Amino acid sequence: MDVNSIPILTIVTFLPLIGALIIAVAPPSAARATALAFALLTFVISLFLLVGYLPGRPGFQFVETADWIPAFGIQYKLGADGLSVSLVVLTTLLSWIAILASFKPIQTRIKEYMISFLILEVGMIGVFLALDTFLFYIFWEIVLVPMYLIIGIWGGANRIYATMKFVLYTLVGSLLMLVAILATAFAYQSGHDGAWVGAFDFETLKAYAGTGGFADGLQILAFLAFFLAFAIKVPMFPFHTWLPDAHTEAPTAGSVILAAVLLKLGAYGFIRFALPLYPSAAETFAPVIIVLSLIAIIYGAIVALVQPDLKRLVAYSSVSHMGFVTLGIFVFTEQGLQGAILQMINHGLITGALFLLVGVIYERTHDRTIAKMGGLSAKMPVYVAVFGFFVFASAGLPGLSGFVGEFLVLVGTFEVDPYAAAVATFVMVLAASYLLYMYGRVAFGELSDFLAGLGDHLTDMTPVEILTLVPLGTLVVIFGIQPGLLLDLFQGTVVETLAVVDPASPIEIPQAAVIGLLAIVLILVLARVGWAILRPRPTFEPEGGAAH
Amino acid sequence: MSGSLDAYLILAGLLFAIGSFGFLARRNAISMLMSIELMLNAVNLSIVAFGAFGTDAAMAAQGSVVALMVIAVAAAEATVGLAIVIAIYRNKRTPLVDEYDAMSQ
Amino acid sequence: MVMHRLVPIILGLAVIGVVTAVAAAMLVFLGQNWADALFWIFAAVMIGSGLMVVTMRDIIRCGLAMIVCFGALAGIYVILGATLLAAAQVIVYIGAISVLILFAIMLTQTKDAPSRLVFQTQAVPAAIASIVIAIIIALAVVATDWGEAAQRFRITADALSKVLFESYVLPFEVISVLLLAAVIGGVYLAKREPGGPS
Amino acid sequence: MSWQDIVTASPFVVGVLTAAAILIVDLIRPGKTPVAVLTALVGLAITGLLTVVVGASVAAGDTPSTAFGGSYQVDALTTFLDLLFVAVIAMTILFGPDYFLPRGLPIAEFAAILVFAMTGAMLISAAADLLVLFIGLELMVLPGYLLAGFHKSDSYSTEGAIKYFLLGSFSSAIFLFGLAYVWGLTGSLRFNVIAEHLTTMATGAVALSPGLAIGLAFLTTGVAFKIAAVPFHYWTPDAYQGSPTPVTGYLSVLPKIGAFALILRLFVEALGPLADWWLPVVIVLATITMTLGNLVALTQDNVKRMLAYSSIAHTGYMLVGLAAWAQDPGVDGIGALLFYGVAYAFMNLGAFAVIAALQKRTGVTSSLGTFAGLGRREPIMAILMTLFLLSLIGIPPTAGFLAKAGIILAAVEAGGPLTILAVIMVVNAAVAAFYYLRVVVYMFMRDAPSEMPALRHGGLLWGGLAAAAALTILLGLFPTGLLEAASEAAQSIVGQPPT
Repeated sequence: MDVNSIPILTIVTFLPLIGALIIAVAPPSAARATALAFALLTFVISLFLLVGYLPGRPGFQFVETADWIPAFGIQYKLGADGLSVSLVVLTTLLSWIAILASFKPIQTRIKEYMISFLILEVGMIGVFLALDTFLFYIFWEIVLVPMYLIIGIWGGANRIYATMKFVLYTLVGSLLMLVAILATAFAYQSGHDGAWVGAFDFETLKAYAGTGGFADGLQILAFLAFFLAFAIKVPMFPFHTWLPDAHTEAPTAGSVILAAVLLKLGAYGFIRFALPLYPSAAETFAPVIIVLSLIAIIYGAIVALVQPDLKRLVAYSSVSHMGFVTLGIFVFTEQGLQGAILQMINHGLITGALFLLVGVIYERTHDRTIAKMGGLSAKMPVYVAVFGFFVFASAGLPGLSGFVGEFLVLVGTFEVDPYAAAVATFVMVLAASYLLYMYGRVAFGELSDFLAGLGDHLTDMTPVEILTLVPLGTLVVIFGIQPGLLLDLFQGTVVETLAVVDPASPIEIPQAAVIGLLAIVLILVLARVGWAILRPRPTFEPEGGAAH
Repeated sequence: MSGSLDAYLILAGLLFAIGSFGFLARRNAISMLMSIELMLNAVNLSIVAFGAFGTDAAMAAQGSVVALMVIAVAAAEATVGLAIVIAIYRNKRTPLVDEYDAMSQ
Repeated sequence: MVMHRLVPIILGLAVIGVVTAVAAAMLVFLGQNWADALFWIFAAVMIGSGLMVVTMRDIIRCGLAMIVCFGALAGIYVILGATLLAAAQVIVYIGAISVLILFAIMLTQTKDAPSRLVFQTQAVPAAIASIVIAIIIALAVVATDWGEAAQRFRITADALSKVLFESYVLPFEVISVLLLAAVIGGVYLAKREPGGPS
Repeated sequence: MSWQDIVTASPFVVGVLTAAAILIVDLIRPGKTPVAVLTALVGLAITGLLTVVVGASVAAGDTPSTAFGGSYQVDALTTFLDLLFVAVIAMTILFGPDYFLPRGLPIAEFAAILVFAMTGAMLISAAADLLVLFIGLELMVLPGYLLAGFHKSDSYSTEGAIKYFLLGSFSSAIFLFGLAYVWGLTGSLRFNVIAEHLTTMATGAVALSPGLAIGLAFLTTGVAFKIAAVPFHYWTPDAYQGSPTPVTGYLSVLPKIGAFALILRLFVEALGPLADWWLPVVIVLATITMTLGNLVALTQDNVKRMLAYSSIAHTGYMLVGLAAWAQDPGVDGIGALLFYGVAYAFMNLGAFAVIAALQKRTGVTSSLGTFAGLGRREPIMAILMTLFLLSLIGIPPTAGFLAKAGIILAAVEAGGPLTILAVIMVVNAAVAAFYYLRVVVYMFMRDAPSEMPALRHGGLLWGGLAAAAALTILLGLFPTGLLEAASEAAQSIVGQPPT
């Protein structure tokens, strides 16, 4: 049988949906096992993509096409390149990990939870595989609902506020993106004697954009709409304010998926759609986006420095880390883009793991306040070791994967603007400081009264918890030592994407802004450090009990 | 004057305005209903006048037919309206519309 | 109770009749032709009684003024040559609808019916709006060339039935459906349920 | 009147006969709900079948497309709308008994009045003449007033009914005034003659005459009342909140789509040549209608009232489709409007049906609190409600999403001010998400203040809900058939193929 005749992408995308349907009709007691089984099965099948994908060939592979709404040329079209494949595998991997990790914390409405999670997986995989802009939008929106439910039903005390904020932010951006998608399709259609065929087909549109088919006015407006949608999702400064709330209130597995995969949707959108379809607009806005990325990098790191809550700290560190991704994308250099994609995957692995680890401690203490922690190494040595490993990875320790991505981004940025690279480098050091500060507070020193009060509840990690972290840790090490494995995979994507952007006009970053940022960083850091030394120690009232 | 379309139309317009004033200003549901009847009759007057001054005899007859239909519709409307008034009067004991405000938030 | 209210009304109608006759004679005397004179009188009665419908305190009198108003309108129909319509106006409106309304008024009139407040609070803006509407309509009417025919066409029952039963047989039939629906629903709504509120 | 006329108009005739049959059956077997419902459904099925048959036969040229001296016409639009009307009425009848029987209200009268209203809407969709159009309109709205007050011992119901009736009749008078002037100026009641006349008028050097302007203004105002466009929407919230819930669902769908049918027949077919003149009004109406509808909906704590305001917002979205066509006749805005109408009908009916189902227990209000803990108490009901609400927001893959996308696409195609309107529309859609999702929050994220046992719902209700839900999803996944039908229906009055 011909391998190519198997609709493997459709199978990967919709297998979780079948699982969801089965769970819906099956008794609740089977929900967990079924969900895990289907997530694992999806993961295994997605590995075949990895095996079957032939790097070095241009364009998309495993393409499946079927007419869907022929009146408007809308197709059901899936296809994958190296970028898609790696992100899909990241998604399927983290999905089963997240499902496994929610076995214990989620004790109510398990059935609904597992269904939501599997539908979420369908949406995420679909986004990475859709090659029709309309279909892409549909998957994009499908992601929204289950995540809304996951935060809203199984989240913390303030979950309704957080989940509403999440939805409204996302929806505003995505609906404008819908307008842009339709406007683009119409621009294509009116450029082709009113024929709708291909008006939503990504490859056709990309080729048309390559010939300068889209007028500048349309490009600017459409790019802005896409930018808003993606920037909210990434999230870029100043559209990030939903993220800390969503993370804080989400259940552990929700946070993991949110950080590890959902944020990547935005970055993926930039690389896949915004750049190739509207190259000249992308060039126009690149300086602004670079400056915003630098601000995000700095801002995220500084705010993370002073967060009293473990989860909020990791959330803000995500803002900072994702700033590297957008920075890498929009400097339009090969290293920059490679670094950005690497960073996407690494951030997925590392931050996912960090949220899992925060979840582990939360399970035992029902608290995430850093100030209440301390001296965990005495009670939970394995935990502290694993935690330390991922903290170092996140801080960018050379040899672990976090380093490679950020380093490549810095190199790429340096080519364009050394000052900008300097800002980013400085923040890397800052990042190390906040993470290590937090780690030190939590892991070492005297066992805090709060933790001591928990007594025997404070057990070390269970085998299941370790199992969830082992794959992530392994990959962090592998990619840290052999980033080439990944780089080869999406080399084609990088080259093709950059080929669209006109290399003749280098990006001009406003120097004043960069130097100003540098100054602000210094001032803020000094001020914060001073404040950290001088401020009165906060005292925390025991809150007691679970939030939910 | 009776030979000019304008005169009839203005007359109809006046009656229509009177009717709409009654509808907007009165508090009693039945008064409002009567005001609507005035408005419908004003329209009928313009229709008949248009017909009478129309292009041919057929249009004149058409005007009368339309006016007849409007009268019938008005009768149906009055039936329905009065039935509702009686039903609400049974519940509320007042025909004054501005006292029907149970749902206002 | 009804009778002693009706007596002054009937007296009033008689007075209106006399005044009308006198006014017509005077108008003719002033140089108007009979059609114009009648038009003026009917118009004046119609507008006057119309104003009474919307302004008078006692709602029964409003109802009676409405009958007068529709009667005057029927007169104008006659001037316009639509005699058949005038007949229908008298029969259906004065004979049926007005009586229905009067009946409803009496059904829903409570002893302490508040005649104190006839108008809503927004009566003044409503009056202004209505005056504006009237002015706009009048201006538009005057400013428009309606392309009206020079002569007027008398509507015979023959022509009317031809239009009605050739071009408009469908609306004619549907009207009966409409009335049926209205009556069924109306009866249902107005019917007192056994055990319901009295 | 000939046999041929009856054949062409047979769906309408059978509709009337169905209503009569329900009444007769009720006379023979008084108070037998199943018999009445069965009669109604059979009659509606025949009506629907005849609609299809006549539509196909007319399309094939076997049956004349006009009847009754040219005052009645059958084209693709008629068939499209009639089928929708039949479906809406059938669903409403399914949703009725669960709500009415515990309150001791008769089903037969309910069904008969509903079917009468449906025939009115069918007459509008088949009108080729102003008089027929007006009488169709009255036949559609008069039963609506009665239905609003159907729960006659309930003061909310009668209060809503009287307000609905008074404003409805007022708007009918205004509308009629406009009709009179259009007739007076063009000398004809037939759409095609009016259109011809207006075309010469519009293309000629003569500007819009004041008389025509007045007529147009009154017509627009009257219609704006009927579709509850802001600022002519006052009657909607009270009428919707007060009416018995299944009636509210009906009121939010059939009279609205019927009024849009009227717009298509009157403004597009007859007054199409004046599109340049009414377009700015539609744009302004659409903008304030959707914006105000959504903003006020945000503040509502009663779900019925909230959905009433939200239906105002949906009116605004549909007007965008109309505006798109008026701006550029090459754009299939009408087709998008029709698609939206269908999607809106099923999702809105479904949402109201869920509220009605919850109110099976008499005394239960439609406040948000009623929905607290529904996800735990009646998970299937809660999931269905979520589906309808998501569709109302416009989340894929539901019909509501494609409907919105179609309207936006039409607006983008039309370009100019319509592009801005499209952006206003999506911002509105995002705002709307907030209040729709509040219901979801209550259903899944709040617990009921007191534990109530789950209700047992009737088979009819479940059937209707299943149909509404299935359509909401299927039209979202496989819209091609409906898209083509809508586009064909639009072409039949616009008269040129959409690009």
